[in-house]
Amino acid sequence: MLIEMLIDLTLACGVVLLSCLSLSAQRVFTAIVLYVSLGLLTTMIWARLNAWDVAIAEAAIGAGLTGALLLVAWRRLCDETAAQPEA
Amino acid sequence: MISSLALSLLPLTVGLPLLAATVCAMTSARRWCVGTSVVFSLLQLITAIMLLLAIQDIDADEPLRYSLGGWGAPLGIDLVLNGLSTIMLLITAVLVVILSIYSIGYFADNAKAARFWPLWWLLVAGLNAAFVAGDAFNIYVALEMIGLGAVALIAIAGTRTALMSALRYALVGLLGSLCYLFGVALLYRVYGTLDLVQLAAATQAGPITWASLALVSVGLLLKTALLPLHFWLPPAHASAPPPVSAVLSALVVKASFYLLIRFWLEVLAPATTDFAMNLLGLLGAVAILWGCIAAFRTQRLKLLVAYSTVAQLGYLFLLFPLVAASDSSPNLSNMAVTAVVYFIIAHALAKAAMFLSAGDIQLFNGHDTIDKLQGVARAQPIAVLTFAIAGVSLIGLPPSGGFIAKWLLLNAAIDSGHWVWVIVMLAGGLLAAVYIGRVLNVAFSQTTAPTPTTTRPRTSMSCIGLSLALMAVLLGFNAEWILQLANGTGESSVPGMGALK
Amino acid sequence: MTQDLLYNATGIALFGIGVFGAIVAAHIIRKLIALNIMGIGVFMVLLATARHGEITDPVPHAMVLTGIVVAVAGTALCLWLTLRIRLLDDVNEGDPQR
Amino acid sequence: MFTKLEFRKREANRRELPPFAVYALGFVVIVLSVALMFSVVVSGKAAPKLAGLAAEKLEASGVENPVTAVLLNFRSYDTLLEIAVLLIVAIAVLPARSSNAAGVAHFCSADKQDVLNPVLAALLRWLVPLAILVGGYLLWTGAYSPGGAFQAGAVIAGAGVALSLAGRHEFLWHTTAARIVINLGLFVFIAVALSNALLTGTTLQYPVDYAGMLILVVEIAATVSIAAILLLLFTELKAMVDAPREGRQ
Amino acid sequence: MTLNNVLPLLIIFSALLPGLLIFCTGEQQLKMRRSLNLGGNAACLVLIALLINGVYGGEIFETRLPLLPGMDLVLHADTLSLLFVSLSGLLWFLTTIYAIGYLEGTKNRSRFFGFFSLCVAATLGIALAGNLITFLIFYELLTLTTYPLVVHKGNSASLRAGRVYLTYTMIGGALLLAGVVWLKALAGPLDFTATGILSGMPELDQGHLKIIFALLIAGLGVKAALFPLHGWLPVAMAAPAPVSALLHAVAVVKAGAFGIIRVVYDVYGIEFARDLGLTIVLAGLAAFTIVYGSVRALFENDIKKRLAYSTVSQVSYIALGTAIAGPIATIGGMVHLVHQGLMKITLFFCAGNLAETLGIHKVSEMKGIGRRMPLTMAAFTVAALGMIGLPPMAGFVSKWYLGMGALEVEAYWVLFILAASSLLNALYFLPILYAAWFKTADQVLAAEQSRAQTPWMLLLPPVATAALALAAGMFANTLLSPLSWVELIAAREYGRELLRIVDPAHPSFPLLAFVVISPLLLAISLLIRPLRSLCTGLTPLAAVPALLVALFVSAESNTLPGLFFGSVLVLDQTSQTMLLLAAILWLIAGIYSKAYLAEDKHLSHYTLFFLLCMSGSFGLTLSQDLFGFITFFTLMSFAAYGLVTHTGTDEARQAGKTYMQWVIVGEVMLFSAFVGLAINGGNTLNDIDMRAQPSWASWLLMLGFGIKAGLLGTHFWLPKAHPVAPVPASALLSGLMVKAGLIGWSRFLPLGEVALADIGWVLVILGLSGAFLAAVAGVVQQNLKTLLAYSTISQMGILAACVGACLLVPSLWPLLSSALLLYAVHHGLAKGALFLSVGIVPALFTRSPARWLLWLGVLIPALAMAGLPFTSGALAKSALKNSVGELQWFAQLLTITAIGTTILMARFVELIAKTGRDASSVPIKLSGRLSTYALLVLLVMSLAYVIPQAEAFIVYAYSDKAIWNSLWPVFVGVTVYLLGRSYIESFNFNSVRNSVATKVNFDYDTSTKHIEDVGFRFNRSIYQFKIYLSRTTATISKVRLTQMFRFQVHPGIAFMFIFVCLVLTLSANEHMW
Repeated sequence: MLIEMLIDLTLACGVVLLSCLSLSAQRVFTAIVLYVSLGLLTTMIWARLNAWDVAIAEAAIGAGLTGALLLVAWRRLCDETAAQPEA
Repeated sequence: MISSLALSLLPLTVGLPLLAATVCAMTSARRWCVGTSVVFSLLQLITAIMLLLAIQDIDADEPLRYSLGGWGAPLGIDLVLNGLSTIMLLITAVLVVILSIYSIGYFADNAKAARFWPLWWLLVAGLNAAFVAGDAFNIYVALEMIGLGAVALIAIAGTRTALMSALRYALVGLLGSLCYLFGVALLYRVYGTLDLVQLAAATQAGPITWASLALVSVGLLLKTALLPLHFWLPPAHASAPPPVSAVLSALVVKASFYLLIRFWLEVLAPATTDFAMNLLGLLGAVAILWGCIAAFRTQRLKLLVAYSTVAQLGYLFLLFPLVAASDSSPNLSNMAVTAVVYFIIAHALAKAAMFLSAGDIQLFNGHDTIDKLQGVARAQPIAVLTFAIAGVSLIGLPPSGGFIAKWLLLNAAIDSGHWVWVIVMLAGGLLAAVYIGRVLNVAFSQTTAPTPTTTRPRTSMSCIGLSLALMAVLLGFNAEWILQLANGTGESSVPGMGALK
Repeated sequence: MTQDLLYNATGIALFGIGVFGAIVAAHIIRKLIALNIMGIGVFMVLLATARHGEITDPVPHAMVLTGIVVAVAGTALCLWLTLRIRLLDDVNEGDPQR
Repeated sequence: MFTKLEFRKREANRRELPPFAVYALGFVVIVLSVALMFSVVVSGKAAPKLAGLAAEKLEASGVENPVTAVLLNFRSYDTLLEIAVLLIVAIAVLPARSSNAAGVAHFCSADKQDVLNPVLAALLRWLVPLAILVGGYLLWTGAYSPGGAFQAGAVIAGAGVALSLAGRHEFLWHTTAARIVINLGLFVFIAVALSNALLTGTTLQYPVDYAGMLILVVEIAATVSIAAILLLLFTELKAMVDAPREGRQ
Repeated sequence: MTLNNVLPLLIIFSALLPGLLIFCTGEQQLKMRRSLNLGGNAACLVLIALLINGVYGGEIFETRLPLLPGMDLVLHADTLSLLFVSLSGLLWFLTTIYAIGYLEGTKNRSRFFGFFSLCVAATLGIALAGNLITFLIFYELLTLTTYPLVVHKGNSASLRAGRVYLTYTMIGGALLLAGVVWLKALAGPLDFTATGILSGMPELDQGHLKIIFALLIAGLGVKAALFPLHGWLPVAMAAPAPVSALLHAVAVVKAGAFGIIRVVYDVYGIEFARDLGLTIVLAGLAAFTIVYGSVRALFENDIKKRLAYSTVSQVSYIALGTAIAGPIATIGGMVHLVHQGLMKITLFFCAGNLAETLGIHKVSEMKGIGRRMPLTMAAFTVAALGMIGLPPMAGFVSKWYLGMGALEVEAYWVLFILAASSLLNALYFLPILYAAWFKTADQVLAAEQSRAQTPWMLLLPPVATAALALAAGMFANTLLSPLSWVELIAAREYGRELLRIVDPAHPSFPLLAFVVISPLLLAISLLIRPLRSLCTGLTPLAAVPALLVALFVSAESNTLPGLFFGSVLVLDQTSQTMLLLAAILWLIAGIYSKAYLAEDKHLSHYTLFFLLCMSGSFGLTLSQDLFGFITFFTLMSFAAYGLVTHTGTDEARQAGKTYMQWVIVGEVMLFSAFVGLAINGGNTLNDIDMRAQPSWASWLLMLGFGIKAGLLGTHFWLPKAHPVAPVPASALLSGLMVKAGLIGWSRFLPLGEVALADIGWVLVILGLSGAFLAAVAGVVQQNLKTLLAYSTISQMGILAACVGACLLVPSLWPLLSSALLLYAVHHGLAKGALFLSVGIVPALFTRSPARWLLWLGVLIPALAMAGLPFTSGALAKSALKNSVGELQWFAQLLTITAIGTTILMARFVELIAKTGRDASSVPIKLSGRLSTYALLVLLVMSLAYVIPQAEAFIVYAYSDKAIWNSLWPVFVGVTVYLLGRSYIESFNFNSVRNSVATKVNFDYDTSTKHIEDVGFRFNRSIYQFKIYLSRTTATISKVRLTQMFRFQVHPGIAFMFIFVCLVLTLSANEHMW
C-alpha cells in the first residue's frame, strides 16, 4: 500500500516537474522532448489508474503522434540547420 | 402521434449534415457537392420545420427527449428538444439553405469548393449537435466540431491574415473547450452524471459547483467572445470568406451563448449568484459600448461588421442581470429570455446579410477600406441597400426584428427597474447608428476615382444577401408567432428558472 | 481515496500549469504543449474520478479517449496553420531577393 | 493574449506578457488551483452510479470490454462526433485535388527510388507488417480487453509514419481512394446508425443479436479511417516542412 | 376582413408598393416609373376620399395586426389622422409631379423615387398609426427613408447634412423609444383614445409620467425642430428641392408636430397634461422657438435656409396650439398643420424653381425676379403673405384661432408671441417680395430680360398649392376646408359639440359681394396678357356696380357662409353713404388716372393695384364680419403700397417703406384687437358683445385704426406716402382710404354703448392736437401734396376727436355718427378734389379764358375745406358742432381748427400760384383730367347736401349763428395768413429748409447704405455676424445686433411696439385685478 502510494507520489511529482520543465525549457526542442517524456510518464499513471485503453491510446497518440507532429513542425519553424541547405 | 413520429427525426438534425459532409468529402467534385448540399439543406429545413410543428403540437412541460441507442441517460446519451433549441435549429436550417445557395456562387473554384462543402456540413452538424445536446460531454465534442470546423473554414480564405486569425481562433477554441471539459469533469466527479437534466436536478450551490460553473463559463465565454475575451473574434470574422463570416457571426457564437443560457439558467442555476449575473451584464454593457466604438474607429468594412458582432453579443448578456432582477416574477425572466431569443434570431439574419453585402463590396472593389468606398451606393445599390437594411435591424430601428428584440429587452429592463441597462441599450443603438451611418455616408458620396475593374458579383448573389436583410425586417412583423414559440415552450426551455429563487 | 485525491490534485496542478503556459508562452509550439498539458490535467481528473476502489467507471475512460483524439486533431490543425503561415512568410521574404 | 504568436527559432523562452503580468498571472493561477484543490477535497464524490450501470448493461452491448461498450454502444454518439472532428481536421489538411491525378485509384505508391539506409529498409520490412498485425490484434481484442479502434488506428498510422519517414513511399492524398478511405469510418458509422434506426426504431440502437458484429464493422471502418487520418496529418505536415523554402503554392 | 379593416393598410400600400416596384425599374424606364408613381398617387387619393367619406359618416376603420403579445400594429383612421393623411396624399401627388420635372435627366432617379414613395408610405403610416408603438415604428421608418433623399446629391454638403440629420433623428428616436417603452411598461398597450389614455389612470406615478413626457416630447421635438433640437433642419437644405419641400412641409417636421399632438391629446389627454403642468412648459418652449426661428431667418441670405428657419418657427405654432390647452387653440394648432404645409411647400417649390431655372440661391439675387418668373413669384408671394399671417391667406386662420385660444385660457402672452412672430415674418419675407417685384434686375439677369422658361411640371405644383393655401383661408368655413375638419376633430377630442352658427345662405344674387368682387375680377383678367389693354381701359367701370348699388339699393344684406368664417356684407344707411363716397371717388380717380397716366409704361401695374385697392375699399365698407373686414382692410393697405411706390423714385420707395412698416404694425394690432373681440362672441358684428370688449382690445383698436387715420403720433407715414403717389392715387389715399380708420373706429369701438373715458380723452387730445399741429406743420411745406397731406392729418384729427368725444359721452353717438359721416363725405370729396387739382395746375396758367373758371374750381374745394358758409364744409362743421351737445368747449375748439384749415388752404392756393408759374411751360394734354375734375367739383358742391345724413343738419347750417361761426374763422385765418405770410416765406427759405434738406439727405444716405440694397445688407449682416461671433466678445456682437435692428426698424415703430406692449401688459394686469 505504501509502495503504491510512493509510486503514485513519484509519478505525480514527476508529471508536475516534467510539465514545468517542458514549459520553462529554453529551447523548443527540449520542450518537445520533455513533453513526450511527460506523455510516457502519463501513460504509466493511466496504467496505475487502471485505464489500460487510455494508456495505449496515450502512448500511441498522445505522446507518440503529437510528439511526432510537434517535431516535424519544429523542423520547419526553428531548426535552421535542417532548412539551410535547401534555401 | 404525428409529433412522436416527427420527434424520431431528431437525430437527423445531426445525421443529415454528417451524411452530407461525407458525401461531399468523398466525391469532391463541385457539382456533386452542390447537388448534395442543396438536397440536404432542404431536407434539413424540412426536418426542422417538422420538429417545430411537433413541438408546437405537444403541450408538455418537460422538454422532449430522445435516447440515442435506447440506453437512456445517464449511461446513454439523450437528445433534448425544447422551444429554444427548436428555434435555434430552425434559424440554422434557414440560414444554411440561404448561405448554401450563396456559397454555390461564391465558391466557383473547384479546389476551394471541395474543401468548403464538407467542412460546411460538418460545422452545421456541430451546431445542430450543440443545440439538441442533452449531455455535458457531448456538448464538448460538439463544441470542438464547431471550433475546429470554423477554424478550417476561415483558413479556406488562404490569406495570411485569415490563417493567422484562424490559428488564434483555434488556440482560443482549444483553451476554451479544455476549460469547459474541466468543468464537466468536476461536475461528473461530484454528481456522477453527465445528463443535463439530471445535473439540473442534482446541483446544489457549493464550492465545487461554483468552480465548475466558473470553468464552464470561462470556456463558453471564450467562445462567445464576451468583452475581455473577444480579442480573437474581429480578425477571424473579418478575414473569413463571406458565407463563413456570416455563419460565424450569425450562429457559431450563438451556439456557445445558447449553451451558456442552458448552464446558467437551467443546469447550474442553483449555483448562480446575482452578483455573477450582474457581472456578466456589466461586461455585456461594456461590450456594447466598446464594440460600437471599435467598429466606428476601424478602417475596414468587414472588421467593422465584426466589431459590431462584439457589440451585439453584449446585448445578449444583458439577459443575465435581467433574469437576476426578476426574482419574484417568472414572467419577467421569461420576457427577458424571449427578448434574447428574438435578439439572437434578428441578429443572425441581419449580421449574415451584412457580411454578405460587405463581402460583395469587397469582391467588387478589391478592398474594403471604408474611406475609399465612395460611390458604392451607385455602383452596387443592392449591396448597400442590404447593408443599410441590416444596419437598421442592428441599430434596432423599427420595423425590424432588431427593433422588436430591443423593444422586448427594454421592456424587461424597465419592468425590472434597471435604468442602467436601458441607457446602455439606447446608447448602443445610437452608437450603432453612428458606425453604420459612417459607412452609408461614404457609400452615398460621389466617386472621384474610376470604377474598379474587378469582376462584378452576380446580382443573384447580392439578392441573396438582400433577402436575408429583408427577412430580418419582416421578422419585425411576425413577432408574435415566434414569440409564442419561444414563450409557450419557454418555461420548459428553462425549467430551472421557476426554481431559481 | 488518497490516490484519488493525489491524482485529482496533480490534474489540477497540471491544468493550472497548462493555463499559465498557454497564456504566457509566446512560441506556438510551447503554447500547444501547454494546451496538451492542460488536456492531460483534465484527463487525470477524469480518470482519477473513474477509480472507485475495485470498480472502474468506463465512462470517463471513453471520454478521455475521445478527448485525446480531439486534442491531437486540434494540435495537428494548429500546426498545419502555423506551417502554412510560415510558408507564406517565406515566400514573401524570398520575393525581394529574386 | 494570443496576439504575439512566435513562429521563429528563438532560444529564449519569450513571453507574451510583460513580467508583472506574468507574475500576477502565476499568482492567480496558483491561488485558483489551490482553491480548486480545496473545493475538490471538501466536496465529496458521487457514488459510481455509471460504473454499476455499465457493468449491468454490458451483456446487452455486444462486447465485453466496458470501455469499448461505452465508446461504441452506450455513448457511441460521442464517438461518431469525434470521428467527425477528425474528419474536419483531415479535410482542412487534405491537399487539393489536382486535375491530372484524378484517375489514380491507389493512394500509396512506392515509386520513389531513393536509396535507403539498409538498416532502416530492413527494419521497415519487418516493422510495417508487424504494426499492421498489432493493429489488427488491438482491434479484435478491443471487444474483450483493452484496445480498440483508436489504438489500432494509431498503431497502423505509426507504421505509415515509419514508411513515410523512410522516404520510399508516397501517399497520394488527393486521390479519390484516399478520400474514400478517410471518409469510410464516418460513413459506415452513420450508415449503421441509420440502418439501426430502421431495424430497431431508435438511432444507434443495435439489434441485440447483431450488436457485436455491427460494432466490429464500425470499428474496422473507423480504424481504417483513423489510421488514414492520423497518417494524413503527419505526412501533410511533413510535406510542408519539406517544401522548398520559397513555398509550395 | 371587410373593407373597413383593410382600407388603412391599403392606403399605406398604395405608396409602399410603387416605391418597392420603382426600385426594380431601370434608370431609363421613364414611362414605367412615372405611371407607377402617378398610379400609386391616384390610388392613394381615391382611397383617402373613400376614407374621408367613411369617417365623416362615423364608420370605424381599423387594421390590427398582432406584433407582440399585448402589442399590435394598429392602423386606425380617425379624424385627426385623416387630416394628416389627406395632406400627405395631396402634397405627395403635387410633389411627385414637381420632382419628375425637377429631376429630369439626372442620375439615380429610380432610387430617388423609390425612397420618395417609401417616405410617403411612412408618413401615411404615422398619420394612421393607432397606437404609440405603431407611431414609433413608422416614425423611425420615416427617418430611414428620408436619409437617402437627403444625401441624394452625394456632394459633401449633402453628406454632412445626412450625417447631421441622422445624428439628430437617431438621438430623438432613442429618446422616443425610451419614453414609449417606459410608458408601455406603466400603462399597457397605448392605443390612442380621443380623451387620452393616461387620464383614465390616476394611480400612476406622476413624476414618472412627467419624465416620460419630457422624453417623448424631446424625441418628437427633434423632428418638429423645437428649439434646442432644430439644428438639423437648416443643414438638411442641401437636399434637392422636392425633398426640402416634402421634408419641411409635410413629412418630417409635421410628423414630429403630429406626434406632439398625439401625445398631448390622445396619450396624456389634454386636461391631464395640463394638470400635470406639462403643457405650460411645452408652450413656453414652442413660443421661444417661434421667436428664435424667426430671428434666425432674418439673418439668412440663402433662400432655402431662410425658409428652413421659418419652418422652425412656424411648426412650433402647432406645438403651441397643442400646448395652450383649449379647444380653440387646438383648432389653431391643428389647422396650422395643414396650412403651414400648404404654404411652406409652395415656398420651397418656388425656391426650387428659382434655383433650377435661374440658378438663384440667395435672397440678394432675387432683384426683379418677379418679371422673369411671374407665376412662381406670385405663388411665392401668396405663401409668404400667408406666413406673415395676412388675411385671407391660410396662415391668418391659424393665427386667429391660436390667438383666440390663448385668450380663451387667458394666456395673454401668446398674443405677444404671435404679434412678434408676425412682425418678424414680415421683416424677413417682405424684403424678398419687395426685391422680387419692385426692384430692377441686376445686370446678369437684365442681360437676358426675356421671361424665364420653367417647365409646367415645376410650375403647376407651386401654383396649385398657393391656390390651395389661399382657398384654405378664403373658404375656411366650407364643409371640407381644413378648418371645418379640425373643428370636428377638436369637438371629438374635447368630447363636446362645437356647432358653428352659420346663417343659411340666401339663394338670392349676392349683389354686395358682386360689388366687391367686380374690381377683383377685372384685376384677375388683367393678368391675362391679351386682355390687358382692354381691362386697363375698363378700370373705372369696376366702380360702377358700387355706385349703382349705393344709389339705388337700400338696405341689403349678403351672407356668404362659405367665404372666410362666414362673410356678412351689409348695406345699411351708414355703409351706403360710405360706399357712395367710395364709389364716386374710385370712379372719378379711375377716369382721372386714365388721363393722368396715359403715357406711363407701367400703367398695367398701377391698374392692378388700383383695382385691388378698390376692391378692398368696397369690401371693408360693407363687411360686418371681423375676418372679412380685416381681409379687405389688409387688401386695401397692401395694394396701396403699389400705388404709393408707383413712380419708382427713391423718395417714393422710402415713403413706401415707411408706409409698409406702419401698415404691418397696424395689422398686428388690429389682429390682436380683433381676436380680443372675437373671443366675446363670434365673427360677425351682430354676435359680438361690444360692451364686453376688453379694454386692451379697445386701446389696440384705437391705435390700429389710428395709424390708418393718421392720428397724431402714428401719422408719420402719411405726409411721406400721400404726396409721392400719382395724383389720383393721392386723392384716393387722402380722400378715402384714411376714412377706413374712421369706419373701423365707428364699427368696432363700443361707441354709444359704453363710456371709455381714458381712450376717449386720449383720442380727443391727440385728435385736436393733431388738428392744430398738422396745420402748423403743413403751412411751412413747399410741396403742394405734402401740404394737403398735413391737411388730411388735421382733418382726420378732428374726426378722431369726435370719436373720442363719443367715447366720453356715449349719448352723443346717434347724432354725432351722422355728423361724422357727413364730415367724412365732405372731406373725402373736397380733399380728393384738391389733390386732383394738383394735376391740373398747368391748366391754370394757360392763356385760355376758361382758366378763371378753373381757378374757381380750385378755390371751391379749398373754401369748402375752410368751411366757408354755404359750402359742404360749413355744413359738415356745423353738423359736428351741433351734435356735440353739452361739450361746448369741444365745439369751440372745432371752430378754432377752422382757422388753421383756412391758413393751410390759403397757403395752398398761393403755392399753386407759385409752382404753377414755374411749371407752366410744360405742355400737357389736360382735357381728360379737367373734365373729371369738373365733375368732382360739382359733386363737392352738391353731394354733401343730398346724402340722407345731411337732412338733420341743413337747418342748423343756415342759422345766422352758424354762418357767423363758420365765417369768422375764415376771416381770421386769411388775415393771419396774410399777416404772417412773409414770415412763413422766410421761415421756409432760410432756416428750416436747410435742416429739412439735410435730414432728408441723411435719410437718403442711410437708406442707400443700409436699406436700399436688401441683398447687400443681408450679405453684410451675415458676414459681420459671423466675424463678430468668432472674433469679438459676445457683448460687442450684441451691440452690433442692436445697431442692425436700429436700421431696420423705424424708431417710431419701435416706440409703438413698446407702447402697445405696455398697454397690453397693463390691461392684462387689470384683468387679473
